[in-house]
Amino acid sequence: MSLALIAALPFLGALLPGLLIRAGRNACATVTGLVTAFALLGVLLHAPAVMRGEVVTARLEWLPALGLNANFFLDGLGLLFAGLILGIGLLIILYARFYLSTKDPMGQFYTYLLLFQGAMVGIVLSDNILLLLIFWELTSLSSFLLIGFWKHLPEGRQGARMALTVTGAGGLAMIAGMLILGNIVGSYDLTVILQNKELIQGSDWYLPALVLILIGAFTKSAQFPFHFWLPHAMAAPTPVSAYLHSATMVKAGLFLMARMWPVLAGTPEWFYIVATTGLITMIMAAKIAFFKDDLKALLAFSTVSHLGLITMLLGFGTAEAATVAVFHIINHATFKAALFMSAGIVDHEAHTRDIKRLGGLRHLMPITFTIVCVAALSMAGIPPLNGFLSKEMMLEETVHTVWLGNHWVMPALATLGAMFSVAYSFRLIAHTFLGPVRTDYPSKPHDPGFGMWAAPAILAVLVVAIGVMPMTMVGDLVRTTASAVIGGEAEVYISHWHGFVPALWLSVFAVGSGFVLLGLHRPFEAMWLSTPRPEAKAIFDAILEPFAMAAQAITDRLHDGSLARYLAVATLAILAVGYYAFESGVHSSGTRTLTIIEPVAAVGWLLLIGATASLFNYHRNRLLALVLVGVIGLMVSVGFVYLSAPDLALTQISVEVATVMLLLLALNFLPKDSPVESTAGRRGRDGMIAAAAGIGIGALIYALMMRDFAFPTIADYHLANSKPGGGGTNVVNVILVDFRGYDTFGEITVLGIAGLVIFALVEGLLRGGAANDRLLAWVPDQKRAGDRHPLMLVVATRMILPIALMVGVYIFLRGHNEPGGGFIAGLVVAIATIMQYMASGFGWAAARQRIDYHALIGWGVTIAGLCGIGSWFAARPFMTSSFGYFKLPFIEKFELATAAIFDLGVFLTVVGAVMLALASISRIAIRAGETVNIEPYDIQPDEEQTEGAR
Amino acid sequence: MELLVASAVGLMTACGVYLILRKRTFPVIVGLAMLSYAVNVFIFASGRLAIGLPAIITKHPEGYTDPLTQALVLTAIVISFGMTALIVMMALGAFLETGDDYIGMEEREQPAGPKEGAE
Amino acid sequence: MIPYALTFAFGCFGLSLLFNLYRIFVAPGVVDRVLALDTMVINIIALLVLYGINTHSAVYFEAGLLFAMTGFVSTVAYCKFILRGDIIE
Amino acid sequence: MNHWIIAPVILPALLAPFIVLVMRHDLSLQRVFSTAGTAVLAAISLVLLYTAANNPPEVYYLGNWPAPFGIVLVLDRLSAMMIALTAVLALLVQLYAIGTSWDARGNHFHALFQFQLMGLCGAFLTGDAFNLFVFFEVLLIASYGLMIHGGGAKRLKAGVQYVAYNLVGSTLFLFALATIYSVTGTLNMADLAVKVAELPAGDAALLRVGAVLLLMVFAVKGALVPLQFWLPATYSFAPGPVAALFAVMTKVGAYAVIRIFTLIFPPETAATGTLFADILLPAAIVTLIVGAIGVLGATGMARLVAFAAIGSMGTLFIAVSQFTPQAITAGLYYLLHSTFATAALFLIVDLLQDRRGNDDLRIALPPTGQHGLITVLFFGGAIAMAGMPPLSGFLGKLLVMDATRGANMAIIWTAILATSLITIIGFSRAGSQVFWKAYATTTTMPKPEGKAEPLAFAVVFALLAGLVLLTVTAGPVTSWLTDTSTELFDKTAYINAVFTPVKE
Amino acid sequence: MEQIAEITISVLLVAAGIFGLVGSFGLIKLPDTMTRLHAPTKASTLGVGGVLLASMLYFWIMRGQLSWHEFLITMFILLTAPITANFIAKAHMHRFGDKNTMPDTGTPRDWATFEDESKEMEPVMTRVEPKPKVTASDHQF
Amino acid sequence: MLRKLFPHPYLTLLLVVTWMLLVNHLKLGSLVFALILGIIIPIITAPYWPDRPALRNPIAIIGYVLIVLYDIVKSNFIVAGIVLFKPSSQLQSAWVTVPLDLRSPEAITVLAGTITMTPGTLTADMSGDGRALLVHCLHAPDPEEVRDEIKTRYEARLMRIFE
Ligand code: NA
Ligand code: NA
Repeated sequence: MSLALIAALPFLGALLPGLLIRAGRNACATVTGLVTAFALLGVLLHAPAVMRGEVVTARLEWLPALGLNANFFLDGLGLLFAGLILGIGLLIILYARFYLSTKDPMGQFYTYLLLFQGAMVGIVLSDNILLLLIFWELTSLSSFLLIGFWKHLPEGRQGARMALTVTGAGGLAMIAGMLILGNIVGSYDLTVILQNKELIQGSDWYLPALVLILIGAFTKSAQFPFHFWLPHAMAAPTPVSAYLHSATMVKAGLFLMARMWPVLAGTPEWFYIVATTGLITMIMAAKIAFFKDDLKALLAFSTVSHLGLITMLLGFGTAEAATVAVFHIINHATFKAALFMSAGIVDHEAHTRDIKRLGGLRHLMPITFTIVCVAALSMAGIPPLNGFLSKEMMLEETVHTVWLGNHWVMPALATLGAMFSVAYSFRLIAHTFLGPVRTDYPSKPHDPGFGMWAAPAILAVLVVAIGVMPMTMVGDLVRTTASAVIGGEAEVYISHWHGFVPALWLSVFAVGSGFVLLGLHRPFEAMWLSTPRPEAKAIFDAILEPFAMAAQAITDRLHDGSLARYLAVATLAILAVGYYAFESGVHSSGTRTLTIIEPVAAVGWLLLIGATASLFNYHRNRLLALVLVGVIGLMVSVGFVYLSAPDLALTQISVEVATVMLLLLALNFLPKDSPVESTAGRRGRDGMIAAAAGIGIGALIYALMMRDFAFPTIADYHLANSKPGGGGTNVVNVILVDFRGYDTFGEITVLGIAGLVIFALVEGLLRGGAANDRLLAWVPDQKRAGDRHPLMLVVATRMILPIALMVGVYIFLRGHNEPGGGFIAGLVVAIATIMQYMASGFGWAAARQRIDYHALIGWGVTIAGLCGIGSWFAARPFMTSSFGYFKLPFIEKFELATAAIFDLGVFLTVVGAVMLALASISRIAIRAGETVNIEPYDIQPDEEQTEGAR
Repeated sequence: MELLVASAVGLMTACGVYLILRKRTFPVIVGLAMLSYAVNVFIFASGRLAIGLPAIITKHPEGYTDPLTQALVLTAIVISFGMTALIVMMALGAFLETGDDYIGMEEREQPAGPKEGAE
Repeated sequence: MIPYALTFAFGCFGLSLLFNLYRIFVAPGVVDRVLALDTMVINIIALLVLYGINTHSAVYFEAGLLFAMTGFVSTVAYCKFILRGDIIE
Repeated sequence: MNHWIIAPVILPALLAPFIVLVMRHDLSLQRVFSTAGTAVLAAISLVLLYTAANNPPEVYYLGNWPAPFGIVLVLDRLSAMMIALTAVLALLVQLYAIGTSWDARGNHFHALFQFQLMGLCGAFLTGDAFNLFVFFEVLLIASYGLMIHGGGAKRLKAGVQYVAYNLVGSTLFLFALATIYSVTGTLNMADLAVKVAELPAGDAALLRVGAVLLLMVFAVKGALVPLQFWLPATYSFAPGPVAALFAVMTKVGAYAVIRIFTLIFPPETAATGTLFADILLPAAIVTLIVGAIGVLGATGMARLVAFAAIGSMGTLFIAVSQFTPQAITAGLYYLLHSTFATAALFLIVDLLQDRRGNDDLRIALPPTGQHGLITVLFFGGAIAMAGMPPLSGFLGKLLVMDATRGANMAIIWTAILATSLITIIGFSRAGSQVFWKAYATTTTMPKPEGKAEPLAFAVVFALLAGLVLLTVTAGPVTSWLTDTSTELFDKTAYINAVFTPVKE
Repeated sequence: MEQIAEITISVLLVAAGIFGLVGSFGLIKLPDTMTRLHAPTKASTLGVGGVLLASMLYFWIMRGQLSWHEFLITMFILLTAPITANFIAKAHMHRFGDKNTMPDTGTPRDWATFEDESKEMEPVMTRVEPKPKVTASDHQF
Repeated sequence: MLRKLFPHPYLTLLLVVTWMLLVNHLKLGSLVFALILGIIIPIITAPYWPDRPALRNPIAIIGYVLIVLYDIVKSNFIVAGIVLFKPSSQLQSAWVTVPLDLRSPEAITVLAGTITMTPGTLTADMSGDGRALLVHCLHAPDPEEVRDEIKTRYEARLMRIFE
């Protein structure tokens, strides 16, 4: 079976339990087990080859640009871990089937479990460190799901988050480390990296890479000071704890250290960081475990302690120590998984895991007691069990290790750790199972069914078997694995008796003093309890909560909804980069001479400046502000006329009027004044920002105007080709409808969209809700004069409207050759129509002539678009214009250009958009209680007074 | 003349920027309109100033001003008209929905004290 | 002769504009300012036409026509706003 | 000349008014035609993608005017990719809107949607700087309409802010364009590339000002700090499907930066040099940090996703700021990823919000209909967004990190990894609060019925499936993107294509 | 002929200038809004009218091209000036006017501007009250 | 039918003239086009001008226009004199009520416009029933005289034209 398939199997299989849960819990568990068994089978089929020293590989190209490929390989180390993961996984699946209650969503559980299993298998099979990283992070994610499985428990959620945070953070550090490693070697393939020890250890980046990778490993393996998450992960269901925290996830860190051992180990940096961390972890965790009353917490800290032990062994950097480490990994997996499952059984049966509430279970649960006894004695290092073998070998290694020139520190401290280990192991047995049977168990315990104790029993048998005949059971496995770890041939010799070596004395001492320690548990516990000590969760929360609060405070402060501040920041940023760009560049001063200032122009300037200054001053009076905007718009238009831009002037003035109209219409409902709300300081600050912006923009345009630039502008072409190529003498208009007609197409689309959005907006406002209620209760906030529709205006409009429409047609038609065009014509017609509305009211006018403004917009955009498409039929690109001169009898020659059709589209869209906006605002007014008159004017002089009401 | 145009553009920009930094929708919209005036003149002036030389082809030209910048300004004017119309209506809609015309979402600073209120 | 007359007329209307500006700065209320704006439009139309004479160009008259139209409409709109609030009721 | 090039603009541009004209009052018809239109657009975009992949840049001369005097459209790999991305996303989002009846909560949804597509496609295709402005405006105004679709006080207020902020951006765009035109005398992007490369030294400062102002404009669109302020409220108050569509809007900013600053102002330009990288990189890093902090500090789910979107723009801009083919490849891959991831999350949050009544993280509410399903979807989306394995976000980040080895490696990597952690914490806190704590508030399981909305869920699944696909096919995709960024840095090909004489 | 035209044009221009100036001067010199309203609406019309006439003559006689656009502008201004004045006066009366200082209308009704909302409800105007709840489809413009 | 085609024949005429003035040349093509517009536009705007005002004596308009033009010129001189030379303290402005005999809205509008354009007077408002005009005088020592002049010089003539 291909390694890729083995790695993929759990992921593919993860779908099944979720789907099959409807077929029942047994089916669900069976299929999960089958998937795992199948994967295990796949691994085992490769076992003979691996044991022969071969390396099985599978390569799959994935992301070659990055060097990330789905490359897998299976050597001794991978085989051991894959076996552990899948083998123990199988047992856990069996156990969980009986452990989980009917209320728990079992399908979900098995899905998560398989995802986790797949991630773990992936880690140990990866031949690409980037791929390994992916699986690495996947274990963090899937364990997050597993730990938080009981979603209703706050401890579960918090424990899951803590585990994810810590291991996730470690994973991220490891990403950096791995990338650096790949960078040094030039490949992310493990097999390549593992052959470059000198290159890596000689690199300047060795230490950063080492530290970053170790952070990843230590967090995952719960090494000091990252150990705190592990006990909190115990909020998970016991099968999870048993799986994650004995055999798999926590061992991923060990796996990684073992995997990278050939290229990272052997340096002083490695030794002091890894060995010291392992040693500290071992002692500290063992001590804590001794004082824990929760069975699972005790086991959790004992796990941390044993992981420290293994870490320390790997840290020694010698082949012998590494071999011992491998052996202890096997041993620990067997006894610890058995213990976890047994603890789960006790919890399941007695409904408590508190040692203080237990005791005497030996009589009630003999099978469980036997299993625990075997496993715990192994953990304590009592011969002939497997734990004894590896622990003694470990002690032996410490004896040969010099730490900062000191020969006794290592063995002494390791023995101390072993002592605590003995103590908590015995306590586990004694305080839970020995002593008298109690009457106050939360639930009357008894041994569970076979299904539940089978798995730990199998492991207990293994503990004994390996202990009794280690070389037969695991000799080859340890050798193969250790060879893979050290990258050479490992020598394995496991024996119960080495003679009277120092390790034996240390071991004896540890057991003895462990006994004593257990006897003194009560006084020590009193001391322990009275000593203040950091609580992991409190510290974690103390770090994370303020951080989260600060994040919230920063975010809320930064994005507080104050547009004024947003825009102030934006303005300052823009000014800053603009200034920086200018200052850091070369600028030659202006080459042009100033155009002379005619007095009239100066007066116009004065008016513009004066009106703008007044706007600063009076902007709070909103009506006045609009009058001033009118003045400014007028002066800008006049400026355009003066500076040879008649089209601009026409457009600007009509747009300005239309804008002011809309603003007036809106102002009717809005407050008429803007109150003073900013402090003087803030106004001053805003004034400074505004002044800076004004100076910046003014200086920029001045510099631009004063300089002749190197290149001729493309406008020369437009001037030359406007008449011959575009058929019009008004170059600006020809640019608009021809050279850059596509821009204009976009521009009228904008207008059309504006109309549609306004309509949709008003439709929404009037559909009901706060706005509608507010309108229904509307009371005008200013005194209203009588005579809504003064007679004089109505009568005058009857003349002005037709004339204005005619002017509109005129401006439309002449646009191609003289100032004008569809847009201005559209606005003229729109303004003329507004005049009619002002005279007799919108409602009155609309009732007399129903115009579908939507259709105007729709047709406008469509006509413009179709006009552009038309040129396809002449095999020309979109918007290719053509024009011709025609002569009809009796009538002078005239020009017809397709651009005029386009301009018609522009015209219709403009009229439609403006009218739709007015119509919308008028609907708001009608909802606010405004009435529609039936006569064009209020005053009826031709009506007989006696007639009275009609 | 260039000085006049540049200073006018600068002042209109400054006025626009000052107004968009206010707290109510209406002055902000007026400020945006001012900014659009300013930028229109800016674009126009970036094609240089010419007096009495409109870009209308004649038989005996003394020269023409840059027609392209004018066309760009026209496009810009139209677009900003559409945008202004839209934001006016949105501001009105927001006012009708919420009952106030603050442009800030949460911002409700206390009005300035009587001393500062006297402008 | 005409150039002098033109210059004189330019001067007069230019000065007129300054008077309008004064009225926009200093006025008892918005109505006077609307009046000033309306007058300003008239003066500007005159200036435009003078300008057309000066440059012998007839291109600017459309602008004059449109200024007259928009000036009228906006004055009415401002007044209608003061009178009724809604200008197109 | 290949008329298909303009089809992505013309099709929605004519379909939208057709919808307004013919079927304004018939939502079912609108749905049929609009969806069909988007589907056809997607099909065309795939054809264009295929064409672009096998040909040098192809140019469409609008009005048959030669470059640089008229407006040209340029179809190259990048523009084809962006259009295809837009079309595919749009189709999914539209189906979601139909599936949840979002499109019925206001008028003109489909017409505005088509106009939005017109604007996006136009912006991606154009080879003219001013035309880019015009189509920015088209896409913006359509987005204003879509943003306030459905109305409501908060949405309107946020909408006003969004519009106001972007109007300032549009004004800035014009200042920048006028400056650049004044200095170079041209608007055609290929012509600009030629002129800028030959610019006399004395003109440099003014051109630099124009160019950085342009950069700031795109920074507004791309939500680069300190111009990101408009985004959180806009995206979180916009209707779910609209926010999802907006996932591609920020990318318009990134696209424009990539296009303009590789074609016109590449780092070897004498006048501008590394000016833009010097500004972009620090801003991008801060953007990443602000986004991550926002994810951790957000009090609402939609806001959280909005900040995640900001953060993703930071990552993207870090890649872009390198201005190397390798980094642009990484950036483009991340762009594809973050578009789908952001869209998926906004839709998921919309599903949640719709059932839960709100998205406030501070309130624990019991599970609602389809709670479990939404939980799974959220978990997938969060993994993608936070850049956790195995989804494309992780690959994207690896690519970006791999491409940023160099002088600023330490700070860039630290920023990316540290913010990843913060983002993970933020997502896990929010997710466990909303999805897990729900079980603590009640003992009864949610009623399975509720709103079914199978189409909506299918769309979300499709988006997540897209991410999976992007992950699985990362090899071919990055190889395609490598060719794309190679093409970007080979500006002579682009310039030659534009200046090929018009064939009659 | 040319000489006469030149003199005519010049006189027209000077007169127009003076009237225009007087109109705007009146705007700042006269004491209250109502009197100020007289100055521009009259003087300015002749001012601008004179300029327009001069322009017509100028282009006709001096340049040989008769342009009627000026005539149109003049007509337009003459047509609209009274309306403008009327509206400004009404606006002023509404904002600052005192009903009691106005002369009597001599008819049963008050001046139109002063007729307030309640009067407006009287029989002269029949108003179409909108339905209290208008559904969306009623107002499809 | 003819009424539908030419809702306001005078308006048609006015528009044709306006168009010819706009295009600024007298060619057949333009005239044809002017006629087309002159017919179409009044039809479009007809709904806003429902009734056709009676013009009893169109020829009399010419005389009226001449008188008014003369008065406008005269009024300008008078107003200019007042503005320039009369101190504000001596200004005797006054409100005058002008009762109306005219009933046609068009006629009243013309009268009101005339008042505004002529010596020192300005139509400020109308009574609610349209039976009186409110006229403001810039300088009117004798308001009665102003009212009488308006009634005799303008209103009487307009009565002849319109009614
Ligand atoms: Na064309
Ligand atoms: Na006027």
